[in-house]
Amino acid sequence: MNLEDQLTEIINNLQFLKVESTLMLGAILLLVGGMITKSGILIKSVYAGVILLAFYFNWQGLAVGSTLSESLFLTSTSQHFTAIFLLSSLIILLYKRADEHATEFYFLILSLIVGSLFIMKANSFLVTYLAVELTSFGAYILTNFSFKKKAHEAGIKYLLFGALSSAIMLFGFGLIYGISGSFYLSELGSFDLELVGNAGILMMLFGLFFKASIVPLHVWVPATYQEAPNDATAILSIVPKLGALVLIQRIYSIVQSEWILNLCLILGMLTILSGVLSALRQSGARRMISFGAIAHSGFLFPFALILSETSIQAFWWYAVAYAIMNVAVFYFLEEFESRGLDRLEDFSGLGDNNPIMFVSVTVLLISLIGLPPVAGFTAKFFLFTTLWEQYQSDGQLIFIACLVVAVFATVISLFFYLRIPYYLFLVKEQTSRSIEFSFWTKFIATLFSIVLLLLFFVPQILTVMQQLLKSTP
Amino acid sequence: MSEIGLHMYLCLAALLFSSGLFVVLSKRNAVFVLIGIELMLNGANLVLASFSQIDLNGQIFAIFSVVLTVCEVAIALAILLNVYKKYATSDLDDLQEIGNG
Amino acid sequence: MENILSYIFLFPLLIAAVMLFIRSDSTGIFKRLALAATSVQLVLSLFLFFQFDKSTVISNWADAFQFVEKIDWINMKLGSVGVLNIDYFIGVDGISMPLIALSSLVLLIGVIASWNLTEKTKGYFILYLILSSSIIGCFIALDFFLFYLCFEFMLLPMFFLIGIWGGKRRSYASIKFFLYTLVGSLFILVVMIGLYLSVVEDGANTFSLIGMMNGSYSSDSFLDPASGKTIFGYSARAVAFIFLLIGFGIKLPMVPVHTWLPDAHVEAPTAISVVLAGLLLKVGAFGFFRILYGVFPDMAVEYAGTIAIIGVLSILYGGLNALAQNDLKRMVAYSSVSHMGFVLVGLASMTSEGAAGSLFHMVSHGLISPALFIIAGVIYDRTSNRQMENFSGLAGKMPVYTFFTALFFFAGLGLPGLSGFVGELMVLLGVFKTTSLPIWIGLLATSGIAVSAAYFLWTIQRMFFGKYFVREKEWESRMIDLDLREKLMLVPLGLLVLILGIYPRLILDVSESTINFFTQHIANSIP
Amino acid sequence: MSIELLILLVLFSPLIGGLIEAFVRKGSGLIPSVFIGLSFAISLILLFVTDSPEFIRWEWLNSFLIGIQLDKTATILLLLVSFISLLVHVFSMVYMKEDPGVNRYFLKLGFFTFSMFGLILSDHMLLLFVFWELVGLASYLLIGFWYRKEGVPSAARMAFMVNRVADIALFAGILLLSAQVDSIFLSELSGQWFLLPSLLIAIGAFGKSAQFPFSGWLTKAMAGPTPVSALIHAATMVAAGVYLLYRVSPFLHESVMTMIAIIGAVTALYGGISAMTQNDLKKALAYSTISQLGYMVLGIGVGSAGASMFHLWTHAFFKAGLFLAAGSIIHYFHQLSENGGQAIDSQDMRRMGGLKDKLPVTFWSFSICGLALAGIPFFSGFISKEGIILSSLVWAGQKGTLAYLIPDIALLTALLTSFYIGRMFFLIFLGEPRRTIKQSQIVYSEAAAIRIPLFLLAAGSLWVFYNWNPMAHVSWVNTYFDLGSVPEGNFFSAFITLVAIFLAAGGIVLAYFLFKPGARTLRTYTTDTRSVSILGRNVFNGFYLTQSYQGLGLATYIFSKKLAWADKKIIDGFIHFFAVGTVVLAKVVDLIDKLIVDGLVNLSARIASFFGRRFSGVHSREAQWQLIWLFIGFVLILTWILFF
Amino acid sequence: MILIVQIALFIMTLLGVGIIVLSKNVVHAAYALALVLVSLAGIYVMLNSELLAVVQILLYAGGVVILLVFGVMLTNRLRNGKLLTHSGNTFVAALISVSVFASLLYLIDKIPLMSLGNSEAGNQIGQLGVSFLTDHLVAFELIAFILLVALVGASYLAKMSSDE
Repeated sequence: MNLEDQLTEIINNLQFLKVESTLMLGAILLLVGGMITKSGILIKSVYAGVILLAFYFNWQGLAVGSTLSESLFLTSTSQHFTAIFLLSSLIILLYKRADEHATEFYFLILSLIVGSLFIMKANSFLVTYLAVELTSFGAYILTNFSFKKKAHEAGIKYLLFGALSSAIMLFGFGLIYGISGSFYLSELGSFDLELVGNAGILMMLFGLFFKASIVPLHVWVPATYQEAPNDATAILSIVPKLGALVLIQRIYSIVQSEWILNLCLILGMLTILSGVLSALRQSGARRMISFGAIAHSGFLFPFALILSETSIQAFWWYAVAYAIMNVAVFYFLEEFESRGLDRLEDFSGLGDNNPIMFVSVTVLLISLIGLPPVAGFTAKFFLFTTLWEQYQSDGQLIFIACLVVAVFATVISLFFYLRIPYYLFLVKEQTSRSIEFSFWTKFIATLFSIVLLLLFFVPQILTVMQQLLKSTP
Repeated sequence: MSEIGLHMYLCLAALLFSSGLFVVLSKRNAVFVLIGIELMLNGANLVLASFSQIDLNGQIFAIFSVVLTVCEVAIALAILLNVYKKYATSDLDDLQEIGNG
Repeated sequence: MENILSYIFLFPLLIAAVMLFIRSDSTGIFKRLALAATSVQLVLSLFLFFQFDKSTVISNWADAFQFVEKIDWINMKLGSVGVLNIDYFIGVDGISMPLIALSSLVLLIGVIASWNLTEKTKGYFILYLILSSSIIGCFIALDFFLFYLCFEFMLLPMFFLIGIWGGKRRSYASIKFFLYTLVGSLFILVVMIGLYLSVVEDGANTFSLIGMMNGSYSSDSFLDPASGKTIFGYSARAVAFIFLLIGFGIKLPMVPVHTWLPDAHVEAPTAISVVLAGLLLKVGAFGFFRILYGVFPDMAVEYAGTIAIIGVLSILYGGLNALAQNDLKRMVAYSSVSHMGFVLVGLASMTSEGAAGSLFHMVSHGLISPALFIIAGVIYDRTSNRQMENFSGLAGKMPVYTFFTALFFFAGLGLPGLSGFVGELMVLLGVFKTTSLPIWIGLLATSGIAVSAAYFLWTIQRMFFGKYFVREKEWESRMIDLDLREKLMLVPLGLLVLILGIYPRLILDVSESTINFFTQHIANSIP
Repeated sequence: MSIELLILLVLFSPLIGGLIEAFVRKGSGLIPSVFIGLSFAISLILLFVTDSPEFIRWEWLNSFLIGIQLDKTATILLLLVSFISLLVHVFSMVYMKEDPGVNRYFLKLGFFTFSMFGLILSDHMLLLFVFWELVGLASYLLIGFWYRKEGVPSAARMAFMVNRVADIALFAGILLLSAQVDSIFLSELSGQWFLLPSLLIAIGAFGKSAQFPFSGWLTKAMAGPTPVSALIHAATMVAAGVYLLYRVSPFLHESVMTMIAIIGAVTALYGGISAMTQNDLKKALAYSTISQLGYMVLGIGVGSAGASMFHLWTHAFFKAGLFLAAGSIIHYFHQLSENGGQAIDSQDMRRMGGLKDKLPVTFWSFSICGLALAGIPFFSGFISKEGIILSSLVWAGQKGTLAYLIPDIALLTALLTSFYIGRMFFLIFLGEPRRTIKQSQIVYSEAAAIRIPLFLLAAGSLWVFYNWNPMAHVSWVNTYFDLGSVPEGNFFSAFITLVAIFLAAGGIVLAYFLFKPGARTLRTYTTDTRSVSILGRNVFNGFYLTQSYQGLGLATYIFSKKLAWADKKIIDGFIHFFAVGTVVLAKVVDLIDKLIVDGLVNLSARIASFFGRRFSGVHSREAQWQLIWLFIGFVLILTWILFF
Repeated sequence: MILIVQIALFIMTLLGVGIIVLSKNVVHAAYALALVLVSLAGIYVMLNSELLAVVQILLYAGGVVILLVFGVMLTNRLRNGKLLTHSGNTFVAALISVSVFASLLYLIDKIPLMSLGNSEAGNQIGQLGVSFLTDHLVAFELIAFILLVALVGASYLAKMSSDE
């Protein structure tokens, strides 16, 4: 193939980068805009516009397969998850955000999303690595964005972990590349990887585990989630994590070796357990939720390793539910923290004070536990179904073990998630405080809980959404 | 053949990687830890470069990775500057404020 | 009246939704609304009870259900499972019908019991009405998912009702309650998914309980009896059965997973104890009927001995524990453990007498134990104390109270002429009649009746007979006899206990054909 | 009027009467008495109109029939119960007049009568059990009637509990039987039953009839009002066990029958001995009742159920008479103490004496009933008791040498019986009052409601109503009990009759010598409580001519004392121990519950928190330690991949 | 000749690494890192990766080391006139490092032998250039964006720290 043809083809294929290009150009636009104006509303509307446009492009364009000289590999899954990313990044506009850092903040959020989109779609090792790093850079910087003392501590620790894991990942890429001579994920299946290749894959997966906060690369999560600004945390807990999981899913679908399955499921179980067990002992609300988020990574993990159709759909469903829950939970935390409610004890006896708000919180937490009648339950239900079905079809006990651990963890998660409602409603207030919320806040809170309830009662909404994404014009 | 074979390069890479790791794990100073990470990244780069005999992709990867490393160090130092401002130290041991309670 | 079942089910929810929009400082309105809601529920379910066709011939589980409503609820394509099909599928048969009637009565009484509540009435009654709906929902659900939903959804309102309005150690009790029952329901959830993946109806996997009970498994599926699949070397069906046994056993409660019950009862406010003892335990027992025995008859046959032994153990253990208690409410709570043991024993006998007896005993206990908790509540309302040693000779001071106490105590100890006797009698008839259980099980179960007599009589002697005495001076002025509200609760319960004791066919006729089919269904599964 | 309606009328009218008394028109017992009278009248009619058994059956549970029947036996027993109940009602109208709870009392009494009728009329064994329990409940309620009094509640509970334990056996027996035989209608019983159900049913009967070792409750039951004791604990309820045994005796397992005979004999002897030293009037009568019930059970055991039922009948009359007489005496002392303003123990026989003149009707009726009890010819007790003794002899003849113990015990008990009733008689009525009360201020005469029942019962204890021949051992009443015949008399039987008469008379004479007015025994009787030493003084100062008698008497006396003690300590004690033991067990179980079952839960929580702590080490604040953890994980996984 | 150069480069690298590992002075370590980086650039040349070598010297040795030294200066107080740091967990760290090293060696041992230096010297730079804009266009685009992000982020953070 001569150069000219190659270039023509690339130009033709550039349309598959529409979403990412929009976001990148939008980010630059935002930066430029930030130089002109300091108006927060303007910045936010530019940001919203960019996201909406990207959403439109995402809805519009679909190609399946590798493109752009095999740099990217597009699947319908990645398209669906793109929608989740875009939507959740739109929702964080609801959070309170001072105009001060708005330009840089939203710029970095966009970069983070771009990075994650590339993670999902990457095919060449290089793009994978770059995408992971891009996501990480955005995340490192965003962690500092509350400009508090502890935020920087969290930031530097996060960065060191990240750099380390990327070093491991890079080494892994080197090994795979060396042993197979291949430079593309999609070709992994066509080689006998042998020991070295497998070690390389393991090291590569480590980098992804870091993004997906899987044991033992989850240690950065609590500090980071605790200290980053809430809107950034919401995005951090959703976007890179899901992106990495989607990529793991694709890698596993290509390689499909037994040891990856076993390793990942065991790590998944450990993740769940370490998340819930550590959360038990936390006294700060956000720290507790962070550990809960780790556990949720563990819950999400099996989906990436089960390739049945059920799993793929359930993965999407769980991801949507998870995204909504996390956006909501950090929204609430933001509202509470701005009123000085950081630690669990601070919530004592506030339940009567503001029933709408706190009942919504309770609904949300129930959803995080995974009890009916909220979306979290349906998500867990799909998880259990997937595991059962997989066990039924191939009879590997590890799926049952996973199921047992998931069930067990659900019980434990009851203990810590329920502590917030426990303090809210069951513990009597010592001094009378009055916490006020604006109508708008209450409205959003109610909206969140209604959505969670709705998803339980009409779960097909999400499949319909999927269908809509598929039936592109 | 009188030249040093591929394996020796790879061994050097492994050595760089592991000693970088040692530095990361044992030195208290954040800058020192960064240096350790640089060593590790260089080890990985060396692997890529060694394998670039197959095609150019290895070298390209390594070049990109060098660029990324620079970015990373820049960000790290920016953060470190902030940390130093707040904590008046760059020892990781002294950064222990985040935790339960 | 076509959708009468839905009205019964959803009306309280509707009222709860209405309450949401009422300002919380208008306290009086909530209890009145709740009263109205539960009254309507009661009227409708009585109507249903008398409309129920007792004479249907059942040859298939689908025939057993009346007033069936089926609406597509969730219908989503889910990968290789095919279409995830969850229906709003409800109906009543002879087993659930008496329980529905019982539920609406007890729920109404629960509202009356909480009439004097002043603290946070809005939240209380909203939660209460949600609870009512979920309880009814459990009894009428024909879709396992719907059942599970209602089953699980009883927990949260209960958690808050105990935790917010309960006694001193309420948080401990509520968390213990929640933890135990959540563990139980997760066991059920796992089995539910397994069943869903194994049972097909019209070519698609289904949650329909009818399909599950009829045993239309897809061939070589996991829980198909013919497939003989195993988990860790045990038959998959046996594992599923044990899971369900634990799940529903916790709710029932059976020894040794009963310890949540005394704590929850003691700390719960009176009305909640009433509902808890009267209905929630019945939901557990209903699970045995509908799911353990309905869906896994073969395993039920295999594990009959185990269940019977657990039942006998519950009877004696609960009874002996009750004897040791000084707290009136705790005593009653343990007596519940003891009584629910009879339900297990009756089911294990697998005869129509035993099964009908279990059902009857559930209804009867559903009338007696609420009354006993109301009785404990009466003394607690007046003195904030329930320790038996603090009272003596109340008979002279509060004769009407004493009369009702004695009535329900004697009903509890199985005095003939009152409903408690009939249930125990039928259970024991079944146990002695069946060939699958050894005689000593029957003898031990019978001796449980003596234990129950011991603790009830001792309590009467300690609290009501002898010289009048109360521990604190200030209680003296408050020791007045029952007021109208309390009588309003106890009189209907007392009358029903008497009526059912004399004319048990009021219940038995309704359930007869279903129970007969039920036992036949189990018998058919014996290879 | 159809017979069914009449039956229902008999059955329910006491209950209706009681309900009216309690809730509608609160009087002092007139209405319930009228209603009982109605029952009595109808029973009388039924006695004459019923030729063949009448059945009423209905479906109680699904496809589970129960029913009532009215056969000859039922009619005659209905008559008996309604008659005694009527008299007790009338008596109570005076006895209970001043009690504030009188309305409640009549309701309970009516309820009891209703239940007792039901028990007699039940055809189905389960229905019988139902009424059996209701009768027990009524007994419980009536014993506990004065619930404020010390000891009364626990007495009521003990009575009920002992009964309950036996009832459980009966219940289990019935259920077991229902699974083993075709029908458990009393009228349709057939075949020979297996050992276990037979045994269980017999135990149930023993409980209600206060047989050894269940006898303890009956003495406790004396805590109730005395008319109640007359009706329930002497005449009717306690006989229910005998009645049940009568109904089922043809079908019981053979060895169970032998056991019944033995238990009956033991009980008879035990009751007789214990009764000899009682100081409490009602206690003595209670032991006497136990002894007599022993006779009846013995009779059933030896196969002459008819004779037992006849003894039941006569016993109902004379024992009810004795109790009502006791009630009259107690009532008298109550009046005295209320008017005299001093509290006195109204039941201690040692402090009585000389009541012959104060209470003439009581005196006469007590004498007649007492003689009937003692088994003196010309009184009903003689006829019925003779039937049982003779039957037991015949039975022993068939069984073999060792079996002669049974009739021997029966005869010995006859001696004891006449001794203790004689003692009571002498202590109560003869001599001078051994109590200093200003009696002169009070004018007391027995009310009509007291006199008439006493008179009727005393009359019913005369021989003429049963057989013109005072030396006979059967009567027309026997024809109503066609299960188990009474053997014909012969020379041997006449000899035995003579022996029995001699024993009975001897007992009274013995009692006379010991307790005649002015006897040395009595002088110190009231003050000295150390009764053994009193007897010792008797030995040396009194009747040394009959040293051997005295020695025997002393031994018997001491033994009886010991037995009474044993009764109190061992049998009661056993029950007590049993109860305490159960409570202890319950506490231990409770402890286990707290420690182990709950402990497990707490333990798992602790384990969880332990692991939680360990895991939080991973999240230590030292970044490098976290890294170390991370790499330990990395190395482990890598090693796993590399080497496995 | 080549061998001697190679050995020299190896020795220099090892020397640098040794200094870094053993030194307590951060500044010394930074200089030693420069040494390592430069030697590595030489090694890259040996491996026929000239462009990489250039980039290594320009960016790494020139950029990173200077950044690090500045970093050291800006963020460390002088202790006795020297920038000393102490180390901890040495034993555990050494254990882990050695085991990682051992595992890697084990892995390397498994890699099949390949001969070096047979690549065509030709127009490597040109090929690289074409490949940047064709095969690795996306990566190229991405790295540009990453540079922007890093620039904006780092400068903003630095600015914030100096603002206060």
